[in-house]
Amino acid sequence: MSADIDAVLEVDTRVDLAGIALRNPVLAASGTFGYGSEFAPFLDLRKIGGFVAKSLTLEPRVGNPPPRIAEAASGLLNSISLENVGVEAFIHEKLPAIPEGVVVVTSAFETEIDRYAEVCRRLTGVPRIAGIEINASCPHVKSGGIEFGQDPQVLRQLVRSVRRATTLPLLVKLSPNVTSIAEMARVCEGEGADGLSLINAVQALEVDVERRRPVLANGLGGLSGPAIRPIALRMVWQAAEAVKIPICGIGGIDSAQDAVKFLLCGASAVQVGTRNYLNPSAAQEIAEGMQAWAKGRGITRLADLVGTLEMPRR
Amino acid sequence: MSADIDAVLEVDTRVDLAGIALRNPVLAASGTFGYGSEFAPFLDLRKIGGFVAKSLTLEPRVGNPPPRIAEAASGLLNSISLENVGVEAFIHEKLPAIPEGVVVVTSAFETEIDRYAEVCRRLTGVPRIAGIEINASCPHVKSGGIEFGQDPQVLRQLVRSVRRATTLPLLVKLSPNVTSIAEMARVCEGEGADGLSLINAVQALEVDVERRRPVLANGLGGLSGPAIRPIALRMVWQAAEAVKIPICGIGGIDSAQDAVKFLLCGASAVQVGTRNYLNPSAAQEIAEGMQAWAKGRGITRLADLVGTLEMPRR
Amino acid sequence: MPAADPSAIRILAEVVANCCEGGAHHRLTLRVPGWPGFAPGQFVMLSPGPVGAVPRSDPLLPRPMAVFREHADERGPCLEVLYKRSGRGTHLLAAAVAGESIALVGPLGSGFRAPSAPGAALLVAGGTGIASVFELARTLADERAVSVLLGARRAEDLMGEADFAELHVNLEIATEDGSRGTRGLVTDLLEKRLAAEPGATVYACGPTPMMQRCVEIAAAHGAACSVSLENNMACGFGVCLGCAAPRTSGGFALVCCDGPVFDGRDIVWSQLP
Amino acid sequence: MPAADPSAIRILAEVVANCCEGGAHHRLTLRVPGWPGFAPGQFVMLSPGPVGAVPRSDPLLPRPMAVFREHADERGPCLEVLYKRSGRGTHLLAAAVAGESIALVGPLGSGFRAPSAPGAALLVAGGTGIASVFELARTLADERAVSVLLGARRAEDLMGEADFAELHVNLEIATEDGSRGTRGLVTDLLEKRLAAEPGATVYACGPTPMMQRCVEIAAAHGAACSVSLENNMACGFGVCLGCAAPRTSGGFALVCCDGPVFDGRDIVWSQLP
Ligand SMILES: Cc1cc2nc3c(=O)[nH]c(=O)nc-3n(C[C@H](O)[C@H](O)[C@H](O)COP(=O)(O)OP(=O)(O)OC[C@H]3O[C@@H](n4cnc5c(N)ncnc54)[C@H](O)[C@@H]3O)c2cc1C
Ligand SMILES: Cc1cc2nc3c(=O)[nH]c(=O)nc-3n(C[C@H](O)[C@H](O)[C@H](O)COP(=O)(O)OP(=O)(O)OC[C@H]3O[C@@H](n4cnc5c(N)ncnc54)[C@H](O)[C@@H]3O)c2cc1C
Ligand SMILES: Cc1cc2nc3c(=O)[nH]c(=O)nc-3n(C[C@H](O)[C@H](O)[C@H](O)COP(=O)(O)O)c2cc1C
Ligand SMILES: Cc1cc2nc3c(=O)[nH]c(=O)nc-3n(C[C@H](O)[C@H](O)[C@H](O)COP(=O)(O)O)c2cc1C
Ligand code: FES
Ligand code: FES
Repeated sequence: MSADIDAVLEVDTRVDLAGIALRNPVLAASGTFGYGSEFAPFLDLRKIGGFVAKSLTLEPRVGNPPPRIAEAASGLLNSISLENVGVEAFIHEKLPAIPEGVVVVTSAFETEIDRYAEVCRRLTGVPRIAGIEINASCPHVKSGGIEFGQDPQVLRQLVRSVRRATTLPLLVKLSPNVTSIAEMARVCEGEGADGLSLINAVQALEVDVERRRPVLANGLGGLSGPAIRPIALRMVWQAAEAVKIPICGIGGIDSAQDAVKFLLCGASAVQVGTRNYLNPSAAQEIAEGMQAWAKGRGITRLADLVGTLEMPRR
Repeated sequence: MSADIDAVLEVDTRVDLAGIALRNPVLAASGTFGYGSEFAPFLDLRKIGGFVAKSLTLEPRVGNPPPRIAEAASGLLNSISLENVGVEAFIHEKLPAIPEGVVVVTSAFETEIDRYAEVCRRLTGVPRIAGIEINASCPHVKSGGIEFGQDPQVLRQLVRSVRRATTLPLLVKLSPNVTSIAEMARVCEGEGADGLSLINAVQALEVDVERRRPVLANGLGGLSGPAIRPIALRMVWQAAEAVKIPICGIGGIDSAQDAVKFLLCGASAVQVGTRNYLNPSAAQEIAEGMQAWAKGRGITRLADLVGTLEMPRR
Repeated sequence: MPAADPSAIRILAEVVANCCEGGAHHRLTLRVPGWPGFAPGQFVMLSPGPVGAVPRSDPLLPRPMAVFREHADERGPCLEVLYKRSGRGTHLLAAAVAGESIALVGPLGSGFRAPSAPGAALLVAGGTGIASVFELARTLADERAVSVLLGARRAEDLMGEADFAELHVNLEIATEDGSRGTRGLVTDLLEKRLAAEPGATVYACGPTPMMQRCVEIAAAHGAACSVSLENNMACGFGVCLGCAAPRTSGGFALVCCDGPVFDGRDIVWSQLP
Repeated sequence: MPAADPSAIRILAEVVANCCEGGAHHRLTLRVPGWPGFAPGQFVMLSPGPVGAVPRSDPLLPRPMAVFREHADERGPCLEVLYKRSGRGTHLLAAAVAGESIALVGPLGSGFRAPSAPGAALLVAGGTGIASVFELARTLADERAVSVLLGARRAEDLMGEADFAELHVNLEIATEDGSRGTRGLVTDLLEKRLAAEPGATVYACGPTPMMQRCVEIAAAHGAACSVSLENNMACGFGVCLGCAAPRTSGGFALVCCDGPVFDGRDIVWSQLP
């Protein structure tokens, strides 16, 4: 009997993320998956929903001096910052190396709004690029170093400008270092973003007591990994309450169950970040794990899980 | 020779925190140390800097329904909320049970500004109370549930009001759920707070995938423990850059080295929180450990460590 | 708010032995210098995993474990804990080898009260709750007729059966699949015994539905029923307020220091976590 | 950005043996079905601690470990790692027992290049770096004169000495306290040997100051010097960009996939983390 059900029940894992059709809701997060082909030895890129490439700037950039990473309790601190090959090298060298049939989302990252828009223009119309994610966690030089995603007015201008610059599905990746993620989510929705990705790494500091210096050469860094998962779940839930556009949940996802938690909180899809370093097969294992999890519970469509968390009302 | 130095070198562990003289910089954090005497079997209350009692409201309060705690990666989620014996029972029943010579800081917590002020008035003039810490992480009913410490205008009114209500040393305990901890710190300094305590638990959510409900009966909770330590260090450093009043550092402190990190970032003293549950002798062990750490490095005054982090300038 | 047992200590206890007794069941023996003794039903908080230079922070919280029994060897007092390897904490506990240290806080909680009535004692236990009632069975057996009713899904899930068999008690076992003792629920055994021994006092520790059923059965027979709750805990000594259980009389009891043993009628069973 | 070794695999490797060899030194043997073989100087990323149902998240990152050597038994390929129990990751590694699984990614990195000149090879190693040069010594010894110079603070800090003694190499040892071999620094030994064997190629792996000194000594003698860096790593295969080392030619190299082996002159030693 149960074997019969097994045979009959096929879990529909497909989701639509802001106009991007995904075969399953598991993407790899920007900055944790290189330009994709690095992972070819470890997983089948066609078995995951897709991946977001390392954030691109107009020009190639070298990163911060080392140390750039430090371990924290159940987390990782990084200050990789802007290091990337630049938008042109990505289009001409990295993109062709990615196997056909893989969903590629690009990520844009800059220090000025005009430059963000220009990166988006260059990416628009390039075959194979399924969408653009705007990394709003970059310090805005004109606002004295505060992140683009930390000021609603700056964020509004940024989204307005990049929205005009591209016809591709546009996701805005929000900074968690804010009082109200709901407010930032509404700003993006109001300016025509097709979806939101959250969260980026949480601003943090680790100290070397002997040298009396930050462990990272750059000083502050971003905290990622399981430590931030409960913060990310909270913010995804708050953003999902605030807007109607789809959300891609990110933050400390280690397992299929973690991914399901984000769906329940209102995310249509998820991105696996730090975990890719620890286990380069993780994204595929999580995608397959979600399917098995759903099957084991008689759930026929993963999309049916989205936003079904029963939150007690006060 | 090194034995000689050992004999000669006495580490001066005393610090002044906002006018409260402490024999060493290690306090226990509010809500994690009960009303003090619960810890008598496990440590010598006179060997720690002092403790902050569980936050008090005007009337006694029962807490949220269970589950109220959940484990997270390197962290603890709680929604204990307002549960406490009330200010009068504290003064008449709990305070007398605390041994002489122990520094007792009280904590006030309410849902309206007037009530906060009234709690402060009741505590003022009571012998044995060394100071008041204002817990600003309570949802402000009139602002639609946003925390007092999340809105600079509301925080300003709160600090102004409690400052008028008491002559005791006044610490304001900041919420970490803000875009700019520096702004909140400046608001408190501007309204005459004698010092700041930070951080309180980070707003978070943990999900039970099988029941499709939050793990905590109350829904959202506060994340504490090692997971938040790098976030707390960052915020303490940012606040210390912004204001001149002393800071008490809190967040995931597990060891003497962790405590030293907070001092380097600019905290004059620290509070040990969640760790007290895991090891009820922790506060004393950390205080003694700091002394040993300093001694091993020829540091004669712990206060000399405060704010000596060398932060790279960009 | 009652305080923790004032005799409680915090110590790095040395692992004397930590053996698997088949399946997921383990027996841990700890050497605890200065151990002040304990009352039946009291427990300890154990923090497995590395201590000292390389402390673990995940899983973060200590785990409550009943004191199964105590003894002393030439080097001093030792205590025994029976546990089931289930989640992350108990997996870590199972990895501890002799000679290592485990941080321990205890004894904690208020323990079982001896029956106020003169009749027999009926101890009903299932799952990990079996460990909580052993010392109670041993001490009560000196003074009165004691029946111990153990329940499990299958024979393999029974913990400590051989230890109970050495006591002067009437031992009865029920398994859901009938692989050991009577086929059925342990609460069916209770029903029968209570009918045979009116005036008996009932003690129960195990899964919540089992305890709730015991309370109902006892009430139907006019018998007193004490239960020992197994809530999640962060501290174990009354300060985190995390272990709250709703009281019939309103408000919450703290399982760690108001209990873990309660009169079954004092708990709002439908609202237990 | 060069990619990882395309033959790299990710697998849950079974612990065959994990023995303490005195002090903090351990030898780990892992069974790795599908292991594609490795070049001297390549490494693996190991994630010690529970896997599966109860994964650990602290310490979070895997730890890079040189492949000491490989062999095959009747059940397939195995590899050996020599490591020093120092921090949290290696303490956890030391707790693994035979039969358990450890997540492994590898082989990673670009490894040592054979000398371009025909002369002798001088391998200088200290600390955990000793493990990185064993396979290089073994393979080079087939074709040319090889001297292995091992350094440590004290005799107890020497790792794998007996293994090197079995190779056809000239083995010299220096300890700072003189408790084994010559008293002094291993770089003093290098100085002497290079004077005696001009035209030799130098390979170094160990603490940064030691490697830096080797590069200086080699340069003074006009000899080539390859070094194998031991930076902290998060991924090991070129995607986290965390293992950056400043290049003399500007910008950064990734130690995990541009290296770990570099020409000593290509690294800005003063700016290494
Ligand atoms: C008074 C008392 C006595 C007990 N005696 C015994 C005994 O003698 N033998 C025995 O085997 N068991 C005993 N238990 C039960 C034992 O404590 C649990 O089985 C154990 O905590 C499970 O831990 P784990 O890490 O293996 O499981 P996990 O899977 O880690 O924990 C199970 C679930 O509970 C959550 N959780 C676990 N601990 C906590 C916590 N402290 N706070 C919040 N959430 C938590 C986890 O997050 C997880 O969801 C006793 C419990 C109590 C309260
Ligand atoms: C290519 C290569 C080969 C190596 N081969 C060997 C070998 O064969 N044998 C051997 O014993 N050692 C070897 N090492 C060194 C080994 O990886 C370290 O000794 C080990 O990581 C120490 O781990 P630990 O957890 O014991 O120490 P910890 O104390 O946990 O780590 C030491 C310090 O480094 C930090 N840290 C550790 N790992 C990271 C990381 N990945 N990212 C950021 N910070 C980190 C910790 O936070 C801590 O401050 C090699 C290293 C490299 C790069
Ligand atoms: C080393 C590192 C580099 C990262 N680089 C980027 C980046 O270039 N662009 C971006 O949007 N996010 C970047 N991130 C953030 C991740 O995409 C992700 O939002 C964050 O790490 C939280 O998810 P996690 O906890 O699963 O890692 C980076 C994260 C890490 C750890
Ligand atoms: C269970 C629990 C209850 C708490 N109750 C209070 C409280 O009543 N008042 C308060 O100001 N902070 C309270 N806190 C917050 C702590 O004082 C502290 O700010 C926070 O836990 C971070 O420190 P930690 O990581 O060391 O625990 C509570 C924390 C926990 C875990
Ligand atoms: S477990 Fe902390 S109060 Fe009961
Ligand atoms: S360790 Fe990740 S890029 Fe080198």
